[in-house]
Amino acid sequence: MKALGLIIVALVGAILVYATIDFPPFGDPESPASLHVSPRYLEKTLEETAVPNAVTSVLADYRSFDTMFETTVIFCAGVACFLLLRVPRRRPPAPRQFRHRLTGLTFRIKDGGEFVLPVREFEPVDSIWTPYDLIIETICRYLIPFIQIFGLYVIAHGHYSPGGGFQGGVILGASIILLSVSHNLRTALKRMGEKTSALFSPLGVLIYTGTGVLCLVLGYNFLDYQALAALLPGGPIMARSHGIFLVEVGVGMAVMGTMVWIFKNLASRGRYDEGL
Amino acid sequence: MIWQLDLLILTLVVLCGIGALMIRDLLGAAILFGAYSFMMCLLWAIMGAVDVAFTEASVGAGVSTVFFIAAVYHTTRRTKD
Amino acid sequence: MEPLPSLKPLLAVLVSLGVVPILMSSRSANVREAWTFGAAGLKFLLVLAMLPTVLEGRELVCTLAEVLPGVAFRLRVDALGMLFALVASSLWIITSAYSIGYMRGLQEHGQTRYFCFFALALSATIGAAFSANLFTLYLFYEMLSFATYPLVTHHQDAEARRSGRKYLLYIVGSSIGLVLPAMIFSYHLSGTLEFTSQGFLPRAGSPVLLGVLLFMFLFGFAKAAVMPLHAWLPAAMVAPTPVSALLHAVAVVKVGVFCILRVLTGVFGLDLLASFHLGAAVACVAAFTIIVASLIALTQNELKRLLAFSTIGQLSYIVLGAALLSPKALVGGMVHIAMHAFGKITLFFCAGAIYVATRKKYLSDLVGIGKRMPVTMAAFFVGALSVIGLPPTGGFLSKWYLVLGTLQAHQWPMLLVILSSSLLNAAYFFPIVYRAFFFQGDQSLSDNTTQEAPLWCLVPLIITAVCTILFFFYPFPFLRLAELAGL
Amino acid sequence: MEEILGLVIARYNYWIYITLMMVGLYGMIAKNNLVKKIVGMNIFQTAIILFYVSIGVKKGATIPIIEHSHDVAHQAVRAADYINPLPHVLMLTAIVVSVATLGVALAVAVTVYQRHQTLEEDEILKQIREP
Amino acid sequence: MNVHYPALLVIIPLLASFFISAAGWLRPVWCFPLAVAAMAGSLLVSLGLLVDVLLGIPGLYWFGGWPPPWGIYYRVDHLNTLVLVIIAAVGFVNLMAARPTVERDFPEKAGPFYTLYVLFVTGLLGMVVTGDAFNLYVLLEIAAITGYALIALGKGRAALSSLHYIFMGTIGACFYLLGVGYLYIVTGSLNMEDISRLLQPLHGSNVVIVAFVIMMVGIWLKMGFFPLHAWLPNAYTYAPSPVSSLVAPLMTKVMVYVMIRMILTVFTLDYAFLVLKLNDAVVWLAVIAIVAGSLLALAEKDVKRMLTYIVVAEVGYMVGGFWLGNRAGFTGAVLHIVNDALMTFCLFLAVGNIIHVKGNSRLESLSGLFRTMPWTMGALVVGALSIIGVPPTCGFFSKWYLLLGAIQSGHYGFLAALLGSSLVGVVLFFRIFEIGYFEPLGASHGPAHGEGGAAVREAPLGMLVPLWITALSLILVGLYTGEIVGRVIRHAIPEMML
Repeated sequence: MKALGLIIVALVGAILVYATIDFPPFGDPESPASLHVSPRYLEKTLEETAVPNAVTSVLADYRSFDTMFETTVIFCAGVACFLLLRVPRRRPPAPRQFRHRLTGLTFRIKDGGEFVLPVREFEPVDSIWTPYDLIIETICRYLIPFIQIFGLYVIAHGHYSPGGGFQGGVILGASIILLSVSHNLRTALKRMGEKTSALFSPLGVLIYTGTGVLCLVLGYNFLDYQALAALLPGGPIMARSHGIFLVEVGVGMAVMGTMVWIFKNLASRGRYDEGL
Repeated sequence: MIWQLDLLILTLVVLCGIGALMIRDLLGAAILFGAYSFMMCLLWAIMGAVDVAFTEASVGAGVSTVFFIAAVYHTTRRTKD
Repeated sequence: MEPLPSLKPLLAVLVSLGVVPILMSSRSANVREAWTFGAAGLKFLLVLAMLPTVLEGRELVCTLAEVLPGVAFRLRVDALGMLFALVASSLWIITSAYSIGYMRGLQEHGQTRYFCFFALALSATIGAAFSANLFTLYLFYEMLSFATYPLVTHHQDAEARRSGRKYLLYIVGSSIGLVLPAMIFSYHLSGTLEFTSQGFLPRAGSPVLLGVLLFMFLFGFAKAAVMPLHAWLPAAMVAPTPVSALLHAVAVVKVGVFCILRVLTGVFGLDLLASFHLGAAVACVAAFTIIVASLIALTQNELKRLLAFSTIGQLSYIVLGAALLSPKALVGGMVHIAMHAFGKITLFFCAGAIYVATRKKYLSDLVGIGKRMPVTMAAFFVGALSVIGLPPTGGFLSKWYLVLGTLQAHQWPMLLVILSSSLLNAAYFFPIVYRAFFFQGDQSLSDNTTQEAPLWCLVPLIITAVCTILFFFYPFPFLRLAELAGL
Repeated sequence: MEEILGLVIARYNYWIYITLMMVGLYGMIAKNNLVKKIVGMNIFQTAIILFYVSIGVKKGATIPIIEHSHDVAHQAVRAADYINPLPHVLMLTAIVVSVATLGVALAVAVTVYQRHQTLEEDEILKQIREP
Repeated sequence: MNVHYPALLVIIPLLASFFISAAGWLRPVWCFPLAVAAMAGSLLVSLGLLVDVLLGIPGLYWFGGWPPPWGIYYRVDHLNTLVLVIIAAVGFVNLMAARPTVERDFPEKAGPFYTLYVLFVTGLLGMVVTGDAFNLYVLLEIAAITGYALIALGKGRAALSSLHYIFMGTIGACFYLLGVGYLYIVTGSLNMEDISRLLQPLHGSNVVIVAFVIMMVGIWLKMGFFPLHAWLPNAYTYAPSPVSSLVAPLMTKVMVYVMIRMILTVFTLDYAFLVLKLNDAVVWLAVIAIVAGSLLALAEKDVKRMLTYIVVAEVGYMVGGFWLGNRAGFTGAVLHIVNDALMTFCLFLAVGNIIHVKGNSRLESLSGLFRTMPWTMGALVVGALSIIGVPPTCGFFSKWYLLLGAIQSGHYGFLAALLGSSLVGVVLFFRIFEIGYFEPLGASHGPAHGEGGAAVREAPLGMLVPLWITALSLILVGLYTGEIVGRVIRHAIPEMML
């Protein structure tokens, strides 16, 4: 295998090097890539979409159709992980364990047994339970709200600065993941249940596609946000800007939901127990 | 663009990439892969691709690494190569 | 004259196809057989209804779809096709009756399947007879190959499996490996596949290429059992006797020679063959097959195998008739399709009847059987006369024309072949009959009581034997059709 | 010599992407451990992203966020002043695709581990061959 | 008729997939009807597009209202409309046939299964209809990721096979992406027609050559063109049967279409045939693919696995036919995309039925099947005859054109390979039929086993009806070949082809 790998690598590498000789020099402003299609995006983005961040305007308007599928890819991955990993809940419950929060005493309840002590002082644990680190737990607890606010900001401010639905969505998702890593998966599931995350991702993509369909219904082409001028204030140019925002929100929701969903399935092998 | 910095990061990227493949511990590989992604993100930021860098920072260095760790955590760290 | 558009040819093909679902779903054997008879009778009537038009020298045509540019899925009824269809459809009725007797007599399994595929095979045969172009012919040819496979392997035992493999290997292998490329090559050369009276291949082709094409067709249609691709036919004799009778004396093998006739007359055209001396080459192959097959037949001990080798020889007569490139010989060859069919089917019916009545199939066991089954053996004698080519049977007529043809074409060696082969035929048939009637066999056959096969078996073979004699006196429809086709 | 050196320096980023891509490809083909292969796959994908981002670079240009102010009317924008945004957009998509592929690949790898209790390919194949 | 058809084609199943996914959590019973509605919708739209194309109405759609090359556009023409109909039809019919298996084998995961199913079809439809090189990549990944997951759902080796598929598929897709990048770096455009226009003066460039080569390798990897087929047999064999009967007929064919589209629209025939002169080499590769696929199929003891090797051989047919570079070969290749999708679909459905009843598809478990599963085996026979190339099934006609193309261009190696693989097909399938027909040897012999004596244990009606629809369509498509070629494919052939 190694020899085969080396041969293939050498062959492909040689082909690529051969091509690179004819490349325009690195960073050349006169290269065809910089002259043909992209200038229009830079020159007209403010005029046509009122979005200064050209990346956002290209992403969510000029090539919004691509982005819709990109979001769908993420959604696919979420569904795929669920399909492959989630263990159906019909298996009989394993012996349950409960840990007293204050003393750390752990009770093990056999099958069919019932737990009679006051549940509030106890928490259900698995055999792989490890004690939390107080510092990490506390810092994360304070950090997470700020992370989430930042995530929302990134989504909302994508028009003017780097960022947008993806980045914001990932950050929001990461905040939940952080919660799960610093505490455990059960805590995270209390904040955002399986069903919620699983519904967030189709809902997000649906917002995206729905915006497009709305344009279609209003008599324009699919994803032609001009159509939204009939519903939103500010004329066709601003309508594009608003359309981009709508779409970014959809992307954010989808990405956030899916990231959390994939993580939950991966981190617990589909069992939704303690996780990492 | 400071070319010394550029060169340094480019070299680091390659090293991290090779390291992630070479190291005989999957958790280590995951961490090195995170480092690789982060270097990549720096590189792109230097090259002016701020959005890409931002995404890579959150996706590549963040979530991907977590996914790796989650997967390795539930399988095994052992590897023969 | 303009061909007449008509749906009749299509109906004639479809009538047996349409009956398949009914056969498959019917639970009662009587209902199933009634349907078979109905379909067979209807098919014969449909063919008969087209006969007057064809005898007037007109053609019926039915175009279904143009599947490839210049190539349509088209049926056309001309004299040659009519001749063949008449033989096949009339014999289907008789064989159906015989099948009932045979299958019930032996209590065979899977009778529904048997009748279904029989009907399918007949559809394919009539379709091949009425094909207007090489593509349609190929379609029905392949359909026939696959429809007969379950019939050949009807017994579903190890021997049937071996024979089935051989059958498929020869028939399908040659048709895909040789006919298909040859057909596409012809299409490539001429842009059409429609049979015409002068052939559609361009006159200007290179002789080597045309020769190769001709031989690809000749050997590709392996159903004609031209040597060396003949080994499937004796192997296929494991099938129940009615199958051997109808398919391996009439439908399948005759489709093979019919295809070769079509190719010689409709694709190449006799002029083209004559101008490149290709006819002589084909004639040589045919002559070789005739002689060698007859010689092999002499050595056989199993009755059905003997008949199989006899068939191989007789088929090549038909090929020879066309290859001689003289009008008389062509007529002889075409009439031989009909005459040999009736004669040979009689022989097969007899073989089957003997098997049903006595479970014997080796010649050595048949000594003295004439006393026990006099009617059967009498019919056998008539069939044998026809195959040898002696009056007063139809077989004499076709051989007469063939002999005339050789004289017309000044092919003295071929005359010799025909005559010597007839002698050989006599040499393997007459001893059977002679020993059956005049020798004393073993104990089981010698108790002097007449014990014929069931009536369902006996009546068909009497009918075919009578027909064989009748055609000597009234060969009109066949002869007329052959003359029309030979024009 | 000068020429070659010039070629090397002028396209430095391109050489690096080829190197990384080959590292990734080699990892995918030659490594035995499934997770290692997945790491290789990701390196392979990021290498392509690096290539695309390198296409977009323009010397003397700034990030593709157009300078604007709310009160002044739009002044003409010079495309040469800003880095080409199109490759960035494409690569956002590619990054997302790669993380999606990663998720699915890891999920499948976990499934494989659950079935075979190992991530080494040769051991798995051995298990399959001799059940 | 409706100007939005090209968009609706993709949007209907896409939207439906979100609702299916949500329904999986809220009202699981709605999943299947929603999926059916989605597939029916896109089938209707694709038929509408076919009618449009026949009437000569160009199906052009600018997404977001942006004109090319700035925006993404969809284009429906004579080349892809048939492929669209086939994808939608196979997706629809297979969905019907999938239900019994899905409900029996993984009932609690029906929601995500149907979601991915619909998304897979969406991805394929989008790939075929798009006019943007990068958009194609994204859709390719959608089809790929859903495909990976669906395949990994199978039992036993499925997960490992799927992982191999992920690696190979990712390499393939990335090579394609790299090729697009190379084209972008020299042209600055992503729109296929725009690239083609800008490429004209650049034909000598190393970059374009390498872009071409690397793209072709990527696409070949994805379609399982020998010797890059290693992932294909395992992945398709171990997948659950409703998945293999969806993925196996469609994925490879769509990739063949993508190859044709890239060469025709982006690189132009001039470049591929006259500048690079690769055609002879590729046809010989195809010959090797056909021979190797057929021989490997002969060595298999499992029907489904055997079929996967047939798929490998059939890919050789199409690639070879296209690279012959003449009208007949081109017609054969495009016709074979349609026909082969139908025939492999029919065969995989039949094998799916067998697996549903018998649990596996090994040769020895087929014994006596003609008696116990007559309908399934009947359809299998029709499919097999089509693969062998017996008229009037459609397989004959595409083979006809391919053979004609081989003769016209004088490529006798390809001719021999095609004929040889037909003969191998006869051997392959009659081996199956023999086992189904003869075995257990002699047990059926004798008067006791009359009609209806053997217990018929067929697949449920919901699986038989789709199977027979497909089997009959093989014959129907065969008889309408003249129409299909004359009214659609003929117009897709570029003028310069001889």
